[in-house]
Amino acid sequence: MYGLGLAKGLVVTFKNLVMPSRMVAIQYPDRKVGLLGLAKETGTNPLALLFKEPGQALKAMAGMATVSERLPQHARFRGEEFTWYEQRCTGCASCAKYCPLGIIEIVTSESGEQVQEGQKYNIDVFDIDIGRCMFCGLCVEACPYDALHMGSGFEEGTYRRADLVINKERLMKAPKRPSTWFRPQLAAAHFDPHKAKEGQDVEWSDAGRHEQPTLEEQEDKWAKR
Amino acid sequence: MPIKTEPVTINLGPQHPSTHGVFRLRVTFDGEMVLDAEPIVGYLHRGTEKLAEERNYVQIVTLTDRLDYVSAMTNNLAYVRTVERLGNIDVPERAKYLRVISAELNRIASHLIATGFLLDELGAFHTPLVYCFREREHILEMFEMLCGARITVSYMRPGGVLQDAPEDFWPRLDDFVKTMPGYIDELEGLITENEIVLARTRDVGIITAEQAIAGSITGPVLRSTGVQWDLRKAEPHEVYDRVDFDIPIGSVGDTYDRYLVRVLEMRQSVRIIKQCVEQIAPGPVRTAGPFVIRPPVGDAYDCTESPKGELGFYIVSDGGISPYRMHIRAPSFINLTLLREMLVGWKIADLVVIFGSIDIVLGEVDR
Amino acid sequence: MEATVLKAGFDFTGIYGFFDDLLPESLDWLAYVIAAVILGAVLLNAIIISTALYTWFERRVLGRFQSRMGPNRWGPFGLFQPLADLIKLMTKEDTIPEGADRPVFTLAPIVFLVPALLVFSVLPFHSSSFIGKLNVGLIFIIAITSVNTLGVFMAGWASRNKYAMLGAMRGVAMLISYEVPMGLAVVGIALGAGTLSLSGVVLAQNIPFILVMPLGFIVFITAASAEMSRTPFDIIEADSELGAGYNTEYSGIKFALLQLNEFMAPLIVAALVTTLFLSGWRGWGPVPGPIWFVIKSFVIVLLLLWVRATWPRLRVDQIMGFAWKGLFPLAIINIFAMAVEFQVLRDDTTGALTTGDLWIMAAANWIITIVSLAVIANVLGQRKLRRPEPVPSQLANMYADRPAPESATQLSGEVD
Amino acid sequence: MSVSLVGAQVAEKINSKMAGVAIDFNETEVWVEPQNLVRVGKFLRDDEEIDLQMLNSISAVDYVEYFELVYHFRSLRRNSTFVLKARCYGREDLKVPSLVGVWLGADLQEREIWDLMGIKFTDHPNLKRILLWEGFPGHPLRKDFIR
Repeated sequence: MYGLGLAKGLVVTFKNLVMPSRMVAIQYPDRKVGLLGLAKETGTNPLALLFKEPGQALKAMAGMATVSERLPQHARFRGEEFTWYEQRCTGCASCAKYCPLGIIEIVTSESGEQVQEGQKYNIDVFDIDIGRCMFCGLCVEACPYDALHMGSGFEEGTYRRADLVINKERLMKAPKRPSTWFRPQLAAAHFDPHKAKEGQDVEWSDAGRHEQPTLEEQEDKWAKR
Repeated sequence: MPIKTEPVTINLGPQHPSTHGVFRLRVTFDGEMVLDAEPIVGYLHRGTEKLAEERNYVQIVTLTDRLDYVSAMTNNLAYVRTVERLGNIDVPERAKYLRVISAELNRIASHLIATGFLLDELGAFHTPLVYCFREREHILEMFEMLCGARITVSYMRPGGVLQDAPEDFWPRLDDFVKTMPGYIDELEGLITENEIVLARTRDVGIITAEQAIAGSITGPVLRSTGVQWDLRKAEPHEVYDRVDFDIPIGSVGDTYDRYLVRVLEMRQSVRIIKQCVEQIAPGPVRTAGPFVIRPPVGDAYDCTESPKGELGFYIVSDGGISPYRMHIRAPSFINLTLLREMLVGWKIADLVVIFGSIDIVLGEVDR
Repeated sequence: MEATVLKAGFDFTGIYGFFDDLLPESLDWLAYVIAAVILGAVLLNAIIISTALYTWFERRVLGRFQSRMGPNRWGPFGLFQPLADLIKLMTKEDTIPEGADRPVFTLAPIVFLVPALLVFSVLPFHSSSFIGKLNVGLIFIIAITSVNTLGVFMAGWASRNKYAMLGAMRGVAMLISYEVPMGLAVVGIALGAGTLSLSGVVLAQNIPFILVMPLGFIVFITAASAEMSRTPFDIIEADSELGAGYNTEYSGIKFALLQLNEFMAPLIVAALVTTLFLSGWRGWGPVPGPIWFVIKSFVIVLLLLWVRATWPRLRVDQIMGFAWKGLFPLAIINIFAMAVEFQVLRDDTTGALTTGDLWIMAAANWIITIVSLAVIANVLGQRKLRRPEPVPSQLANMYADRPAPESATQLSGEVD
Repeated sequence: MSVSLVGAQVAEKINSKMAGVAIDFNETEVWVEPQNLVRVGKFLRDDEEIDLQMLNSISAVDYVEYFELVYHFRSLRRNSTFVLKARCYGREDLKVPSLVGVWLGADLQEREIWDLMGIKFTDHPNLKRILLWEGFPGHPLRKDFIR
């Protein structure tokens, strides 16, 4: 009583003011850095920095230099831009059927091969409207051939709603860094989309869940019967 | 000649700093005193129950995340248990443990928000609120590890859990279990014996046990009146019967008791998680089953103890791929029955605090 | 009593003297006016810039309290943030609600700002500050600080908004009821220092008055923080209940003036407390007078910030009760104690108090403070804070259908 | 686990008290006529043995030929649950007595059923729409609600 509780409150706030471990704010797009911070970030010692790029160093001294900083994401993060392997996709449209919002538009046409034997359709249109998507991942869960994977980024903002529709070309060109959500084979391979550098995309052949049956197995399974 | 005063009617409208979302309260004041308070809800009504009739049983899981958007895991758990009871699907052991761990983590996150916002309404300039959010961040990061999303988790499926926890989830959970009691002590240090908090919340907005039961109030609000009732003990589902924990109760049923019950429950949840981590064994996390479930004709009601109270789902199935009718027993909605009795007679400052102590989430009230 | 240390260098007489030589004899009043204008301009700009800097400082420190950064985007370490705020507020449209009482609405911010600036004029920043020697300084301050009560009501009434009206009514009740303890605390100082002029008070403080009359200090700082409606008394613009209280309808430059006043208030209280209780500019060592003044008021500002970041708000009736039942008797006890000690200890001829007497007074006052605080706390209702043990009610039994496990009713929260 | 009361026993107890009130029952549910809901409710609440203290939830289901009101009860003292159902035929201006007199908790739930399903509850303190605005045409949760 007698204000002891109030004093206890003050002690707690003072502890949070003083202890550096409590400073948890992450300055998202870029972090303001002083000269030493800049040196640590660019790996050069502060003096060399002064001579190499004086402009940057002076800005750093005024505490204005910025260094990009990101929230550490987990490999299983359901990102926004999908990863799609056209080699694996047979145009079965189970992703479009399974999406609760029905925002995947897929148009396929005859591909000439024998469709009964599991050959592919030609996919003419494959649009995902991520403007209305809630990234629940049911399409990725429903895809039987592991052709569609969740992406890993979240910075897909655009100025026009029409740009939010991901079309087939954009999916084919995009770097293949899928999230390991509902893809245990990627997790087993310890693939982390956020740390993958340039050349470390996941190829279509090893993005699949079940092992690829060799040609002989397929033949004796279908042709012989 | 008595001073001619006239009651003022004010809309503590959908747009107000302390209404936990789009909740409108038409309040009639006589000066500072509340004469009459009438809740007007429906601003966040998305017709979840109508939408559910057009989706199959797995797609509805994404709908239930958006009900009580502060504790999505418990919504999933309640829904999924009802579907399992309807289609008598059994659940592997490891999935049960993963469900209880994520539900209890969610309870801590939800209680942190309730306590943080209660202090914010008391006027403590957002500092305790930021501390609570800082702790909640650890939990959201763990959810991101489990299911890829922080809030809209849709982690559970009828028949188990969508996917197993990654390896780096467990060390993170152990570290959380070790540090969380320390943070709770710090939070209590900031609040529990604080004279101003005591002065503002002691004997404010009291409801008695009989009133609470007659008003079908459940959850921490019911327990704060001294009624020791918790579905995790009354109807032990998943692994709650293999885990030892207590049900804290309040003594008088005022705002302070509601706050204290929530803090003690947070400690018990940490205790449950610790025992679950010790007892969990490797194994499958989901019983194999078709994507599209067709439960037999019939109806089923099942419920679980969400941080706000008893969250129940009543599903009627006509054998098709989507439910014929799904009714959600939302604790936040029903806990509002006694709002008028709790508020009348108190001042504006208390109105905000009492309303905050009931801890409703508008996604669940309006469905 | 007055150590008239006429130092050369930059002070009022200097400017006046300079212009006096320049102008012919008949225009010496003009020299006086010019000197006053220059000094006023310097003082005004100093205060407003320091308030702007203080807004940056408060937001940064509050950020640190809440484990976040605070503004650091604009300019080095976010120092241009106040400038950015000012530009934003000046360019924002200055709306007047329809049906508002226009003249009163526009006049309110001015009524807020003028007293805040006037208080600074009287404070003795340095031993030779001319205005600080105003012989009725204490009464001037008490009179000026009570003007913003009028401002609160004008703003609340004129903006024709129910929330603002509620905020204004509360504000007026609180501000008036906290004038009394603040005034009485100042009476204690007048007794201790023997004079009403602020520089006299500073000179009399061989021991800082905070040690001599701790009760006076507690009453003054509580009443002053209520006077400027800071936590735990910020019910005027209680953001969780009334949105933004009286400044709900203000925008644009009027809102900037209100914000300026709100952020100037802590500086005023800090400066006042340093002058009255921490012996103003007096300090040992090479550090000059004004720097000591700034350091001491900086410490008080930090204390106010610390309290603002931590404590919740009291309810209106509790605040009023605390003022009349809590602070008022404490202030009277303080005056009574000071009067008795002053009468007993001062020597008959000059009526001055030696440092030795001050130490005796300090010892006596400390005991009186502890005793009276304990008594008042008990009287004010500590009993209510005890909590009966929780007893599980008979209305529910979770184990009705099966034997109750042994550790069923362990209610304490410790985690094994 | 919560013991769900056996329909047969409860129906037999109700019929012993008020003849012919419990029309039909199965292992966990009992059907009653809508008009004597209040009498059955009072009996279920006050009876020593059944003692259903809390009205857990009211759901309304539109089976096109009739509307079915499903009342879930719970006894905290005996940790038991019970389901009471009532069928009201016809589609326009259905009248069902309100249970607010017996359990205060029915208040908001009945207003929601009136709002979304269109079943009127007689002598309810303030039967107004709770989720939708006053002028909303029709009741959305009905099967024949086509906007």
